[in-house]
Amino acid sequence: MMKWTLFTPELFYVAMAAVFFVGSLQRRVDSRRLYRWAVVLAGVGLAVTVACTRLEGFLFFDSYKVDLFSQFFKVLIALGTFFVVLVCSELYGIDPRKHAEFYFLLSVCTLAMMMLVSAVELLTIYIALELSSYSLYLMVPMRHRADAYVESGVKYFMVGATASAMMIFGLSYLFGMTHTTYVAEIVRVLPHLLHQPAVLVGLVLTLAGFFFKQALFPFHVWAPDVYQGAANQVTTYIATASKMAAAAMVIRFVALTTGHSETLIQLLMVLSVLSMTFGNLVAIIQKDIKRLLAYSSIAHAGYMLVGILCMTQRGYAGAVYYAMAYLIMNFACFMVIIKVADDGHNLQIKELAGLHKRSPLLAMTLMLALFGLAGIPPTLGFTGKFLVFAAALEKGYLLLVVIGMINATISLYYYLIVIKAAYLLEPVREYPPVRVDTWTRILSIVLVIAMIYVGIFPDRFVALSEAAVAVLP
Amino acid sequence: MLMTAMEFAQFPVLSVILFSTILALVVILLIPDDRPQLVKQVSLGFAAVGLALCLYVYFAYDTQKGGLQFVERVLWVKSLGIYYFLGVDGINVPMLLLTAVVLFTGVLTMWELERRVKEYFALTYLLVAGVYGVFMSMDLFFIFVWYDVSLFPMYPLIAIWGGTRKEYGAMKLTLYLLAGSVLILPGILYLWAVAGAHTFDLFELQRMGFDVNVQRIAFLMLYLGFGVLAGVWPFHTWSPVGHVAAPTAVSMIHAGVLMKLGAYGILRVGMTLCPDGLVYWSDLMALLATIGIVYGAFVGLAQTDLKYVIGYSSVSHMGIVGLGLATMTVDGINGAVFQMFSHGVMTALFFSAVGYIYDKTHTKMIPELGGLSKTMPKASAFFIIAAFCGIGVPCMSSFWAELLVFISAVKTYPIRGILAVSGLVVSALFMLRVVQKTFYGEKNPRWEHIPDVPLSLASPRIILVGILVFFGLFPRLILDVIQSAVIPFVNSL
Amino acid sequence: MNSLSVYLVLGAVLFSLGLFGVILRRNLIGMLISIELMLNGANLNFMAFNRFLAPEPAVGQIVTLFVMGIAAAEAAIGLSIILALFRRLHSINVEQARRLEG
Amino acid sequence: MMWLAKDPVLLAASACATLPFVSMVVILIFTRRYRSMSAAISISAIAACLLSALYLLWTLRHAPEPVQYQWAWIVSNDMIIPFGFLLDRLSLLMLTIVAVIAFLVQVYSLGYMAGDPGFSRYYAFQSLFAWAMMTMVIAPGMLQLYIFWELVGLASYLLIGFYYEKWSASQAGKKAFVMTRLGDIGFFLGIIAVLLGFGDLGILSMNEAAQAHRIAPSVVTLSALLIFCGVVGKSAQFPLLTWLPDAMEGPTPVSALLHSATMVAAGVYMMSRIFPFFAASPDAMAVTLFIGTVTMLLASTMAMVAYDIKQVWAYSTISQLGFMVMALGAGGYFAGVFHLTTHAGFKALLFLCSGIFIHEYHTNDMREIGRGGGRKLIIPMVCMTVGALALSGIFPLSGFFSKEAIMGVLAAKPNKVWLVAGLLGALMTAYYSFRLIFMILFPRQPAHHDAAHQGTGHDDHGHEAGHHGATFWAMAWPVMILAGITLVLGFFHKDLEHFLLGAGPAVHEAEFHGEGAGHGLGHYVLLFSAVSLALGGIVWAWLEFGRKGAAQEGFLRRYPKVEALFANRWYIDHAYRWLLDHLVYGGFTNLFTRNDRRVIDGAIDGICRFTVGGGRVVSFLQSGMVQYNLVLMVAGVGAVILFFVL
Repeated sequence: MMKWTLFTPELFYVAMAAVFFVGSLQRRVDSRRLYRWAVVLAGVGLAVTVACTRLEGFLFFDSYKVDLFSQFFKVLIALGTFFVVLVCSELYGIDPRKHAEFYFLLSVCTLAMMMLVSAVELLTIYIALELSSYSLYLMVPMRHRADAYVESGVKYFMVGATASAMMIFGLSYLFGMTHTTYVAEIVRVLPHLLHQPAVLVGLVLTLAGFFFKQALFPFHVWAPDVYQGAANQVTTYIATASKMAAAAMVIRFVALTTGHSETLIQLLMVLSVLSMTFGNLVAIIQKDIKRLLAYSSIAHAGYMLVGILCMTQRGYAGAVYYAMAYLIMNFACFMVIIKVADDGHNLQIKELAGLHKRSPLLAMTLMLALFGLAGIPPTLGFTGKFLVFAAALEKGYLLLVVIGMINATISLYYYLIVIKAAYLLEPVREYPPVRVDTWTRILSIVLVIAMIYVGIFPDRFVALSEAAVAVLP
Repeated sequence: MLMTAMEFAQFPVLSVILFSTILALVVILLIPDDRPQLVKQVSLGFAAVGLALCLYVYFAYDTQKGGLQFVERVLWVKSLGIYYFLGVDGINVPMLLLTAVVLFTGVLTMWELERRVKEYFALTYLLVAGVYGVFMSMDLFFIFVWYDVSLFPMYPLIAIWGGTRKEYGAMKLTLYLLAGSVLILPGILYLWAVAGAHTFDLFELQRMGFDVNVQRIAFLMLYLGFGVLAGVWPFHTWSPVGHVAAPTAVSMIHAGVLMKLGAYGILRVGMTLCPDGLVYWSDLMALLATIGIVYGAFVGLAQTDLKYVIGYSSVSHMGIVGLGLATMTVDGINGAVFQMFSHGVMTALFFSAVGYIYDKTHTKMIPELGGLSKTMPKASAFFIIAAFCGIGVPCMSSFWAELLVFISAVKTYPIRGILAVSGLVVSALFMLRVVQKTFYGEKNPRWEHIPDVPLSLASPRIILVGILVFFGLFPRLILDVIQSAVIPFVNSL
Repeated sequence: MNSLSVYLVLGAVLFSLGLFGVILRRNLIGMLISIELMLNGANLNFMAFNRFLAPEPAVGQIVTLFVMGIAAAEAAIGLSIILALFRRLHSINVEQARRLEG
Repeated sequence: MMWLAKDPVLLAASACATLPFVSMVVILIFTRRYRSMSAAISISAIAACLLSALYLLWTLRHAPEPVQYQWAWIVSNDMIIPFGFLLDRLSLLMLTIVAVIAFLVQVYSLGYMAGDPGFSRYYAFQSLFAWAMMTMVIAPGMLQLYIFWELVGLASYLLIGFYYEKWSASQAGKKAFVMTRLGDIGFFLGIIAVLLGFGDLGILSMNEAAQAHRIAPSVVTLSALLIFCGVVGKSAQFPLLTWLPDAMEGPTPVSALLHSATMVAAGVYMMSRIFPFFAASPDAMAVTLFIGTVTMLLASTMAMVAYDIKQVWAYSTISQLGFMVMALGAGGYFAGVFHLTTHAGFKALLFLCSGIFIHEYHTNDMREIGRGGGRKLIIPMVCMTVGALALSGIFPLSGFFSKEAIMGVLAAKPNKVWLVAGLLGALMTAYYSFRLIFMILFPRQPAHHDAAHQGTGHDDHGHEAGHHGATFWAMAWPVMILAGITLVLGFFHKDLEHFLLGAGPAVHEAEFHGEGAGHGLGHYVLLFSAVSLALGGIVWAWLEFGRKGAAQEGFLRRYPKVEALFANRWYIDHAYRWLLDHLVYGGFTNLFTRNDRRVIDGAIDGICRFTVGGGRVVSFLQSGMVQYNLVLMVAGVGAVILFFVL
């Protein structure tokens, strides 16, 4: 059974899920122990995933494609999961009795997203998508002592369910028109059918499902409430790991269309511009950091799309690099948030006041991460933007790039507001000094170094992402 | 531009200069918080090293041979064709010297800083690293990277240690300047893409040459983008606000060096890559520059805040730089580069003189001051000398620059040139007005107690004055270096 | 009367009814049901396409089966979430849940 | 430095061009505290310059060709700006004048400035001036001349504003600098015009090229007129003449050195320096002549009503400069230069004498001085009278000869208007100078005068004049020397003429006419009329101010309007003030400042506000009601579908 090795990472996460399922059956388990287990398992999972990077092949009647692209993203997802687990040491956001379930859902969701990355068949995609969404649906309302945010869970569910219903309906049309559920097949015949309204509707509805996952305007509606409403760790997970999956899916799907359809490109352009502008504009007026980051994530989805819509190798590579950069920077921000709001409440911007005294290291991490998100060199965020814009200009989308840059400037404004809070404002009331344990210290130092190093020496990573997208048709 | 074995073999002095600042940054960050004095000494040491190295480069630069020297070139990002490519020619050698001098004097000027010393000097070094990087790099990607690196430390520097309306000023300045890069980055990438998307090497791109229309678009973008930082007329309003808000040494570095980055960018990137675009837009450039010269002087007449006055004088003087560039003649560009240098030194002197006065009197408002010459003759003397330099008194380095620029300007754009020349009267009027209202007149009892600037604090200002007068008396020492690069540059236009 | 279009129209109608329901109903349960309707519209399409067009007869049915299963899970999850909400707000009216905005 | 030693001429020249600068630097940096040392340094420097100037004059007196040294100061592409020395007769003469008077004045200042807190600073600035002036005088090219011309202006600014705690002083300094700068703009543009039109700024080449008509006449006229603007500014010609009276705010020695003898004469010097160039353009000459005449007359009228002793001499300086410009404009190269020479002597003399009075009586008002008993100070009184006689052109004093030369040139003009103007000027000159002399000699106590003040006046005079201390003699010696010069200088005018014209710059033919007229019968008529007019002026002054029972009220008292007009400098200053307020401050500055705040900055801030507001508006899309969000989403889908269909 050589082929099953292709499936090793997923299998591992199944096992991990199983472990925590068992754990959740115990009457009362020590959350510290759970945490240690989780860290170990997630770490091993990351190792396993990395080990399987070079595998290639098809599974399940070719509905499941394992290649460098998918494995690369699986590594990113595993990394994200590992990060999230690392910052779960004080999981006050979640009722202590539900910790096991939380980890269980986390593993399931990771598994689902890994499958999503590899799925190349409509049904598989759909199932993987639903599986990941459901675990998220469940994780979001898990939040402990949060009457204010209880509604976010149901909102997320309603919107998500509607989106997935639309998607499956669209899929039905695609299936009907193309007589197949294999994406490759569909894409092969699609260009000839594009004139048929049914196909159009189907296609658009399907895309809607993907964009929903990636929180592109106007399918972003769930993002702000969920980011704000979910427990900090959950938000972190949604903002990092699940973003990776969405990005991978969109890239793969768009790559399959192999750049024939100009209209598709125009559509993507419009969407990316709208997302950037909307996200940045609304983010300006936010007070709650998590909500602010939600809007900024909408904007970043737009930037990522700029790379994707070039439909060139360089564009995809840029998008992949951007995704990786986004994972690291965004996680750095959330780590700081989690550590500062150690009782798991929602952090307001003004609560960061005087952070540079309370914990210089965290403050610096935050500043670098935010500058990275704003796309200021020499952080890796800048390199990401540079790559996608370069790709766009190679296709001659000058205006698009200018708009992107303007948006970057706008975004700088609200990032600077946060930095200002961390570095300039004197706290209105005395906040306790932030407790930063050794692990966090190490983690943030690692993150800082990563952000700078990858930003200054991008060559290897660019090459890596290019290799990853090389396997795309 | 491929490096010969000899060049490769030699000591990579440019990288050393560049990374000594980074090293300084790291070292400073490692010093414990309770040792501010040590921080100052360390940063002064690094500044001195940088100054020595820059002096070495300046004098080791072979004007006879000309061209690019001290070249270091390493492939950085293969797939995009980014090179780590350092080198100096006659245009940026003086700029490096300027940067080193201003940094050195700036560190000395902030010797009495108490608040958050460590962070201050660390950020300063980050800023300076960016400046060095821009001046040395011959690769568009790195030019842009260093450009941004040099910009964003301004935000904390102003917002933390600043003065009047510091947060407003900081935010305004940072966004304003980074808005400039909104046009720069697309411009650079545009050229890169048009050139076949395989190299950011300035000179390879130059050798490729671009279509006229491409050049027109790209040059406009680059000109406006860099122009924001160069204080080109309609985009100059950050300059007074920012300078007023910024602490002394930051104003020194910013007005003295950072504003030059803009002009340098126009010259190095815009004009080098888009000569035809330059030809197409030069009329506009000359017009804006002339407006800037006259306008800055007139607005300066109405200011009541010393730093506002200097800010507007900078607008006026950078207008001279722009005018020189717009003439596209050897004399004009010589003058422009020379003016960059001397204006840098001059403004640094201005701000450090004002800085001392502000530290002692805690006011920059001209009406409240007055009669300072009685209480602090030395401190006032520095400002007055700077003012003379600003007026364009001969045997001060800026006089030569203005002479060259105006001659070629009148030659190329008679009307605008004459207007610009007559701007000199107004600038004389407003400089002397400030000098008179601030330093002359009856002794002001409010400032009786203030001690005159002690030698230790005067030293940076003395250095600056010395440079101004030295290059004013022996202009060839710098002009020959400059034109060793400018003449071939103009011939290549 | 026995043509593909009829079923498609029916499916479309189901779908749109569901959509309108989701948008118009203020009652969470009602919204949930409407979503189920949408899914069923999709199912109907799959079956119809499968019946009339598809080369090999199995796919559509399989998809439908999967969707039904998923729909069931969805309903369960949805109900549980709504229940959680109800515990706190003592209401299943979506208008009660509009705190987070902007 | 060997080459220096090898060539004593060069050594001397470079001594003039460096020593004072060195002394300035040394004083400013090292010896600000040690007053006497500063003075010693400065005076020894200027003395050295004087010696080398005399040496140069002596060695090169027979040199057929001007000696020229040049080094490239800056080289920009094909433009070379040289630094060097041009030693021909004119420059040597001027160099000597400057050195002599500067030396005397610096010695004089030992007394005058004694005990002043800014003693060292004063000598530093004096050195700066000496350096700039002398280097300007021996400049071989127009650009070097312009550069040091500006530096001279700087020195003048610093010295006028020397008592900077006096507001009026700093005001006057600013005024002087800005007004001369106004003229210098023209000068600069003129130089550029030459550069563009001819390409060489060497004085000699310019002159001979202009003479040989190798420059387009239009270029010559244009550039000559522009350069003349510089003269107007520096030599306080109409309409830029009002800064000079204000410049009297400076210490009296400064007024003597800069604002009468040398600096203000720099304009005239520069003009005679490139005289052939001017001469090549009749139009320019005509303008010059006109301006000179107007200036001369205006200034004389102003002098007739002033009571401030220094003001009177200032106005007279302006009018004498007007005479010189007239002479040059009329083509009288030698006449102009000669009058420049003599005037330097006697005007310095006059100022220094007045300086002694002011120093003794602490007032500038001639009536006060008179009541104080000015006549009891014999030496200055006598010397001043000598100076006044020279000024009004009485035989056998130096002024007589130079004025005659000028009259001769004017007489040679076909249009006699100029001559008439000149004679009128001579009359007024005599009148106002002796008005001053008599007012001091024969003081009158006005009916309404508080005895107390008068008493004190007497006291401090007696007390002052009682002991003639070192300070007094330090001031007295230079005065007497100058008086001596004034007495004898006139008799050398033939030698001087040969010296200058023997091998000077090419001589304009008008010169010959002038001289031709100088030897006929007409010459004697002219001579007689001029002298008689001067005497008439003196008599007139005697009648009004001198004789017993004279009201000491000028006839102008009877025409208050006219007097007000003269006293207010023909309202020229008011015009400038108006322009400054309404055009510069009220107009451009105000406009631009508003534009800066409102339009430009307003636009920027507006954009920012708009952006934030936009965020607020857009955020309504994200409503709390989940179903509205769904609507948005569905609408998005619909839009996308439309997008595809269309």
